[in-house]
Amino acid sequence: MSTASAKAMAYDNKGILGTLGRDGLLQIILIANTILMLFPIVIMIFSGFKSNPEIFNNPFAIPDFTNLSNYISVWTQTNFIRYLFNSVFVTGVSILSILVLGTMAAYAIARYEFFGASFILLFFMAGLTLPLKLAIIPLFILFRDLGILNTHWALVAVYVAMGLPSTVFIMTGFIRTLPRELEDAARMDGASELRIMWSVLLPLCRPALIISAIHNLVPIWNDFFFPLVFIQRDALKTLPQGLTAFMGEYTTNWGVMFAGLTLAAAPITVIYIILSRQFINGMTSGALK
Amino acid sequence: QEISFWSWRQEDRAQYQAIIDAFQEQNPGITVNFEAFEAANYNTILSTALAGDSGPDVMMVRAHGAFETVAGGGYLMALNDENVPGLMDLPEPALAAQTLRADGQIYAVPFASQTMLVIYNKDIFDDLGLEEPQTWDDLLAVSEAIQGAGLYAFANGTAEAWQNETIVSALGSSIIGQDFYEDLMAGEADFTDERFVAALEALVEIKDYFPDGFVGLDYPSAQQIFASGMAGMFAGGSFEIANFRSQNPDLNLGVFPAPVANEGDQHLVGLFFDGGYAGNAQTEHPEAVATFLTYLASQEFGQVFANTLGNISPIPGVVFESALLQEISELNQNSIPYIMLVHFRYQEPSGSVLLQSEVQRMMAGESTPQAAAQAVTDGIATYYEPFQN
Amino acid sequence: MPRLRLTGRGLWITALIVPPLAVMVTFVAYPILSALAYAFYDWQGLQRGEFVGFKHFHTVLFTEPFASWTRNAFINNVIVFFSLMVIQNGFGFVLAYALWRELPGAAFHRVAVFLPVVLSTVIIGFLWKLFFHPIFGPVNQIFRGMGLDFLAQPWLGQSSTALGSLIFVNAWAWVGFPTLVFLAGMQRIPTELLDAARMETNSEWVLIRKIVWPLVAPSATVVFILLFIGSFNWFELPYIMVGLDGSPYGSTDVLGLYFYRTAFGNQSAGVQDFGRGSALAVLTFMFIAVVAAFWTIRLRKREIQI
Amino acid sequence: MARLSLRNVKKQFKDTKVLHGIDLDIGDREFVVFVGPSGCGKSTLLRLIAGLDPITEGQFHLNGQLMNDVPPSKRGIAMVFQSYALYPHMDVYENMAFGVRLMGLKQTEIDARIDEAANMLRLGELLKRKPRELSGGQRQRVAIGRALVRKPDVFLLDEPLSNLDAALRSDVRLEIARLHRDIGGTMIYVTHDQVEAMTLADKIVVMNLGRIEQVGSPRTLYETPANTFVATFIGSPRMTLIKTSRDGNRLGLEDGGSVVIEDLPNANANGTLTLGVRPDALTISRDGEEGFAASVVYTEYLGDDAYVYARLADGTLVSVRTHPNALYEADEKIRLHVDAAQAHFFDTQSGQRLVV
Amino acid sequence: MARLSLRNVKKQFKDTKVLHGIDLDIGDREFVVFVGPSGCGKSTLLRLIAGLDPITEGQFHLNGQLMNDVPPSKRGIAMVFQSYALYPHMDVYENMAFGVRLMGLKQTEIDARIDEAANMLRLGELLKRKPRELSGGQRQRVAIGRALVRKPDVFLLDEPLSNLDAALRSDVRLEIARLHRDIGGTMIYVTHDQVEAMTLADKIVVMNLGRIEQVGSPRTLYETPANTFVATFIGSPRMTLIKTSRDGNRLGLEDGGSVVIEDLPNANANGTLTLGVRPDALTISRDGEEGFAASVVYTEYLGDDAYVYARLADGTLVSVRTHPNALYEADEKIRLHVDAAQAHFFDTQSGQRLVV
Ligand SMILES: Nc1ncnc2c1ncn2[C@@H]1O[C@H](COP(=O)(O)OP(=O)(O)OP(=O)(O)O)[C@@H](O)[C@H]1O
Ligand SMILES: Nc1ncnc2c1ncn2[C@@H]1O[C@H](COP(=O)(O)OP(=O)(O)OP(=O)(O)O)[C@@H](O)[C@H]1O
Ligand SMILES: [Mg+2]
Ligand SMILES: [Mg+2]
Repeated sequence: MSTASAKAMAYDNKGILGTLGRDGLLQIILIANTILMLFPIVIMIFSGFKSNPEIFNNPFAIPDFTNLSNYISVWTQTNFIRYLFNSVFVTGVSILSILVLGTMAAYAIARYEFFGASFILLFFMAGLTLPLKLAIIPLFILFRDLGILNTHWALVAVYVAMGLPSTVFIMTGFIRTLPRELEDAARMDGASELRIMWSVLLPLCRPALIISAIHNLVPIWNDFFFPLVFIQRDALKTLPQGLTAFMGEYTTNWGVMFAGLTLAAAPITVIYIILSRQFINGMTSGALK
Repeated sequence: QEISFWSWRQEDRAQYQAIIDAFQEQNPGITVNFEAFEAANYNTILSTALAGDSGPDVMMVRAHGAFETVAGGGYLMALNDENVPGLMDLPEPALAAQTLRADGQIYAVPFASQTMLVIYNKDIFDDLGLEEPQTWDDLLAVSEAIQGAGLYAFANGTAEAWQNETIVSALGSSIIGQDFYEDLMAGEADFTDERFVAALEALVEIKDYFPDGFVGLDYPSAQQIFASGMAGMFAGGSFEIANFRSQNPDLNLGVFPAPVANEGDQHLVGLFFDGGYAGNAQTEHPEAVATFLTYLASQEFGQVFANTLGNISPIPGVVFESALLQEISELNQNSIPYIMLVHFRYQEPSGSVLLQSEVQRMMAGESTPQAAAQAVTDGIATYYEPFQN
Repeated sequence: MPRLRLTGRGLWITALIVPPLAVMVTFVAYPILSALAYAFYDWQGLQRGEFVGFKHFHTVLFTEPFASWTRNAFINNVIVFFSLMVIQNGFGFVLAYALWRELPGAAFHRVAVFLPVVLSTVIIGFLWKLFFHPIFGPVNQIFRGMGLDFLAQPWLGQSSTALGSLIFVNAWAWVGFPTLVFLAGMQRIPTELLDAARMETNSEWVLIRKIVWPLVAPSATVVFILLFIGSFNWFELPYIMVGLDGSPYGSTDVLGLYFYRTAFGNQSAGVQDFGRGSALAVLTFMFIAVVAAFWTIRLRKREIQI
Repeated sequence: MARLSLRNVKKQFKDTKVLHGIDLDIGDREFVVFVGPSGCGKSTLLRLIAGLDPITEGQFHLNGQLMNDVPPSKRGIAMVFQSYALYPHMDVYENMAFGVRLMGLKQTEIDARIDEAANMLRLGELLKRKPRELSGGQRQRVAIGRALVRKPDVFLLDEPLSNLDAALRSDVRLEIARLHRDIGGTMIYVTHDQVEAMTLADKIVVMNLGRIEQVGSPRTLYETPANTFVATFIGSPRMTLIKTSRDGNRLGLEDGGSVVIEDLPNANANGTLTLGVRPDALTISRDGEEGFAASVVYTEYLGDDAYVYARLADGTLVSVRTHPNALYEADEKIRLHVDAAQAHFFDTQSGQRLVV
Repeated sequence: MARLSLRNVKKQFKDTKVLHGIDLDIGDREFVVFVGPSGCGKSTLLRLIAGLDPITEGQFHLNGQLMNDVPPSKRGIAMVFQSYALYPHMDVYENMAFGVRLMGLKQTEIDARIDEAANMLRLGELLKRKPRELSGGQRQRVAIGRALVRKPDVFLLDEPLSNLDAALRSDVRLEIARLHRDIGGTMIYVTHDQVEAMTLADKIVVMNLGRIEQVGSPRTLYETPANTFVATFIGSPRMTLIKTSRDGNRLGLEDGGSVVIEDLPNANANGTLTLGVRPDALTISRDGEEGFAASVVYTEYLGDDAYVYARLADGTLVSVRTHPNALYEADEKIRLHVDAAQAHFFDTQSGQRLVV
């Protein structure tokens, strides 16, 4: 069966919804919701430009955007650039590893009927339900023994472990929807299995890869618990951790805190907005099922 | 020799660095690396690190019950006059706070005592022509006057559980009284005793002078309200002072102990020890650690500590530059311990947890002082034999 | 009949599956299993003591006051789950339905509705904590500004509103997720199917109830299960907004906070008990795993091939 | 009783005009088939009649009542979709009951109707199955059953057989014909498939580019197509159009031979004429000077028949039906003769039929 | 040069046996078509030949070399898939270049080959397009082009036309026939479609339930089907099987008339005989006592032909080809006569053909 594309639906609006009035109601719901969604975020950004009294007395006022003192104090009094770099590095390496490992596992599970494929899938699924925080002490001991405590690799290891289950879940579902004939065609063309994965499968998985990436990007970029425990050297701290520490010294200066929060949120928000098209299309086109 | 030193005092990073610099100058060859962590997660980080045998060489540990978790695992270096000369000169209650009850060994150099009392804004008092209240009635009158002037009498909120315990001690110590404390220790009274209940009743009376919605007011906001001069008083601990000062250096602060119920009763403050500096039993540089700990037990350090960090050092002979600290240290002469922290944080359910949530409930108007006292007593009675009858 | 090609293929599968499995075993299975094993030992501070079997389980389940704390936390989790199920997923469905209509600006609304999902819980928590501030908070300021003073409440400070406020914030932050999943489900409904239904009924309500919802519901399995897991692992949001103690007086206490407090202590509890904490974690995990597995299987069965 | 009448019906989606003014009358109990190339607007027209899309301009009357603004469910029209559009979450019984329940019928009446439809369509065994547990043909029957139980005046069917395989298709085709005879409603049927159109229709509507090219019985369309579009569209293999130059009664191709036909249309007495010949209208001879010269491209053996494809001098590919045993080699030179009785003539410019 | 030989080839998936011992020889440059009902194992056999699935038992030789363990890409075989399986992320050029690049050819050689294929298939304009920007027929051509450039000895095509619409299908069918003539490789072609099988094949392989029923030229299969399965499978409308009781030269139906046929097979001198008649083998008379009695069910008018469907006394539905102008009413009583030359005889029990 063909699926209803959003476009085609558009022509049916009036028919299905009947009166314009009902569309109007839905439109109002949407607008109200969007305001509710964006308002707090706008306030957060605004507050970064304000001093405490301004925040408390005029929380909604448009600030003086030239007043960058809060941002400047975040910038100058922390290793912001360093933290940012660390975060980018840790997140980047983690996401990359998650995607590579996740695709490998998903491909094996989805394509080969080997013994225990579904058992292995279940094993990955179990990881979804487990709070890894619980295992902080054994993890710590493990990393100590591996000699990667106080390095970014400890974080990468945890993040990869955290991200794999959902990635395998998403990717397995997606790969199962891809026609096998494509791989057969490549096999006939003389491509090796590795080649098939690289040249045929990966490009096709792009929507699912993007979804998995964003899906993991958010918690990994935002995490501050694991770095707290595994990273003690200031030069290795990640952005949320570095900023949380910094905010510990400014507990009562909301302006500075919001400047920090805004700066911490900015990279991922910008990435989301840039990729939102592909991400939302990917999600709604059934790459996630 | 490099040793690491962990602390939960992120806000004191600069001061500690200065202290460490001074120490390194005196002891060339020893490098101390200071790391500070968010206080709320310090426990988790330290426990994990110690359990993973990767703890720091020197660390701040909490006192009393929380101290025992760390010390009980055998992770800390036992301290005595030999490895830390001068340790035994510290006052007995301070050392007791860092002693593991199981083996009677001291495991940390205590660094500060904290006093629970009322801090007030002198300027507001002066403007309104108010005096430090002596009795509970005085306090009500003063509060009324401040509120009448359009300010908050107290800045306190009770949204965070632990704030509820602080107000009991800061406002109620004199009502609770030395007698009750002694009876309690002797096992002859429990918290349903009317002297303790009276203190809770007093709190119910005074909550009308807390800000609107104080049940939803968190600690930093409460501090802020006081620091910004919107409130006349703050029931809290001596540890607040540094914070107030840094938020508003112009603030003119005064302190007074908890008011008494009847004129002539003894004024008391609540007292406890904050924590100590401990060495790691498994450190690779025990001598360096001992050297550093010795320094942290020295009067020289105590003096710097008191002056730059604005804390009350228990080290004998320390004099306080700040008149306010000097005043507090004098108030400490008449004190009862901050009871729950000092005596009932060794087992679950801890007295603090019970008291905090019961007072929070009471302050929200959903429970009575009697019921609160009863619940606290019952909770502690699950493991504390003197209450079990 | 062993064949060269088969072994070659076997090798290839092995090469694919082993590295990810190794990661999972090393960094998930092994640490979690060791952590779960803690529940069966006594602890002297941070040092593992002797094996005590199910003692800790007994304590958290049957010894007062721990039992009532456990019960209280569990009930709060249940409340959180059901409220989010209704509010978050229910509103998500409405939003998805509205977005499905492709009204003008839908593309923008779609991006907006998902935006909070990408923000960290830390940011969201801080943000809304400020918003709910009893004195300066914009929420109360708005109410006061509208003359609705009685609505200006210390939202996070009273037992009657605290949990509800947290649930609201959670729904605010996450509603985009069910919305998009539902939207995907709706877009997957063939146009002809809707046309067929429109030939038989003129009522929008019948259409939603009898056609759209039943067809979207199966694709919501993921949403339901993830919400379930998320609700019973709830930690970060309450931790940031109301602290580790489930303030006020346990009305926002949930298993996640309770576990963390027990295992790692907090400033007031003093005592850290990995044994009892791990017992709580084991129970939580078992509960989640059993229910989630059972539920997944049941819902999957209902799944409909369109 | 159901008479449909469309008057100057137009449809426009945003900027694209899809139907340019359709006038059509459909009588009671008629079986009307819409055919036409893909994208010509067949489905669109059907959807306008169903009420699924609004009519941009013009009127649609059903039994004399203006239907333009009546919602689909109130028109007394049922529709069977190409993909069947069965509700996947309901079993066969519920699929059929859904519509009649909404009509507010009593349970006994509902059961009676479903029973009747199930008997007629041999669905009795399947009532408790879900659509995914049915074969293509069974799904098709359920889709028809769902329309039946509503006892509509008009049935619309949009390419209902296109998802079935060839064998099944001819079975279901027969079944639809029988059904129309038995229940006697008005049926409007859209298809791509010639055979379906020819065998089922009382009346075929040939559409092209949003316009109606011709309306008529299968035989009318086959024997007297109104223009070259209809001529080539109906019949398989399709009619060959040969552009000839006319000289009296002789129609010739440059360097390609010629044929003499006694009765030629008067129009274009001298000049050009497009000759239309179906595979049956041609005969082959291996020698002689009469007839069009052609060279064999290819022979298709089909058992009962064979078709010879041959190329004329001007490059036109002609198909000729021959006896299956006749063998022609590729590149063999042959002569093609036209059976005048079966020849069609069209104006070369306008493509309109020229009457003799 | 490509000769394929399969010897007792079996295939088993887990517990299901799909092919039960296939023996087949295919000569160089032959065009072989596999037909058979859905699920009979056509695709499976093709995949075994391609090497995409391993052979469970038996041998497959290509030009005398055992291929069982040779990987697909080393067999010199190219395959065109039903869904085309074009790489959606590569443009037409890259789709075609992918395989030859992997063969390690030089860029100039690659370009030359793609040029050649593109010319042959008229793809020149489309080289920079992505598959999703192509029509069905164009995609089909690219899929063939991708196979072509590898210059394989053997082409395998699995239902290559089934995704195209009817009109396009007959065009592409002609194109494939031409291609086979031009490039001259061995082609193995799987289809459901009779017309494709009959028109394209040098040799048709009829499969059923994992076994080969008959191998032969289209004419052989049509004129001398080995058994009732092949007889009814080949030819459209299908051959009618009439179970008659035999009395000397007379074949009769109980209460249903009879026919006399001079030359009957010797087997079953007395007893039963299954008579097979295609629509062409029957003629209709409106009265008389000879012939099978039948009653008309329905007439299908198809323009050049008409088919009369009639029911015999035993309920068998018979189709008869008649002149398009002949008109028979439903329920009219008629008599059916058999053209002995076109009749087929089968053993009623075994279904095997009986030779006269
Ligand atoms: N919702 C729509 N918006 C814009 N154009 C449309 C829409 N629906 C159909 N069209 C256009 O209208 C024309 C007619 O479409 P329609 O579906 O009626 O064709 P059809 O004759 O049914 O074709 P087919 O035989 O392929 O089903 C097409 O060109 C199509 O692109
Ligand atoms: N991977 C497999 N595992 C199990 N059974 C299979 C597998 N592939 C095919 N089969 C079974 O083998 C039989 C033959 O399948 P095959 O695809 O060869 O049929 P086919 O003749 O090509 O049918 P169609 O004409 O429908 O394409 C079918 O019954 C099918 O269910
Ligand atoms: Mg259509
Ligand atoms: Mg097949």
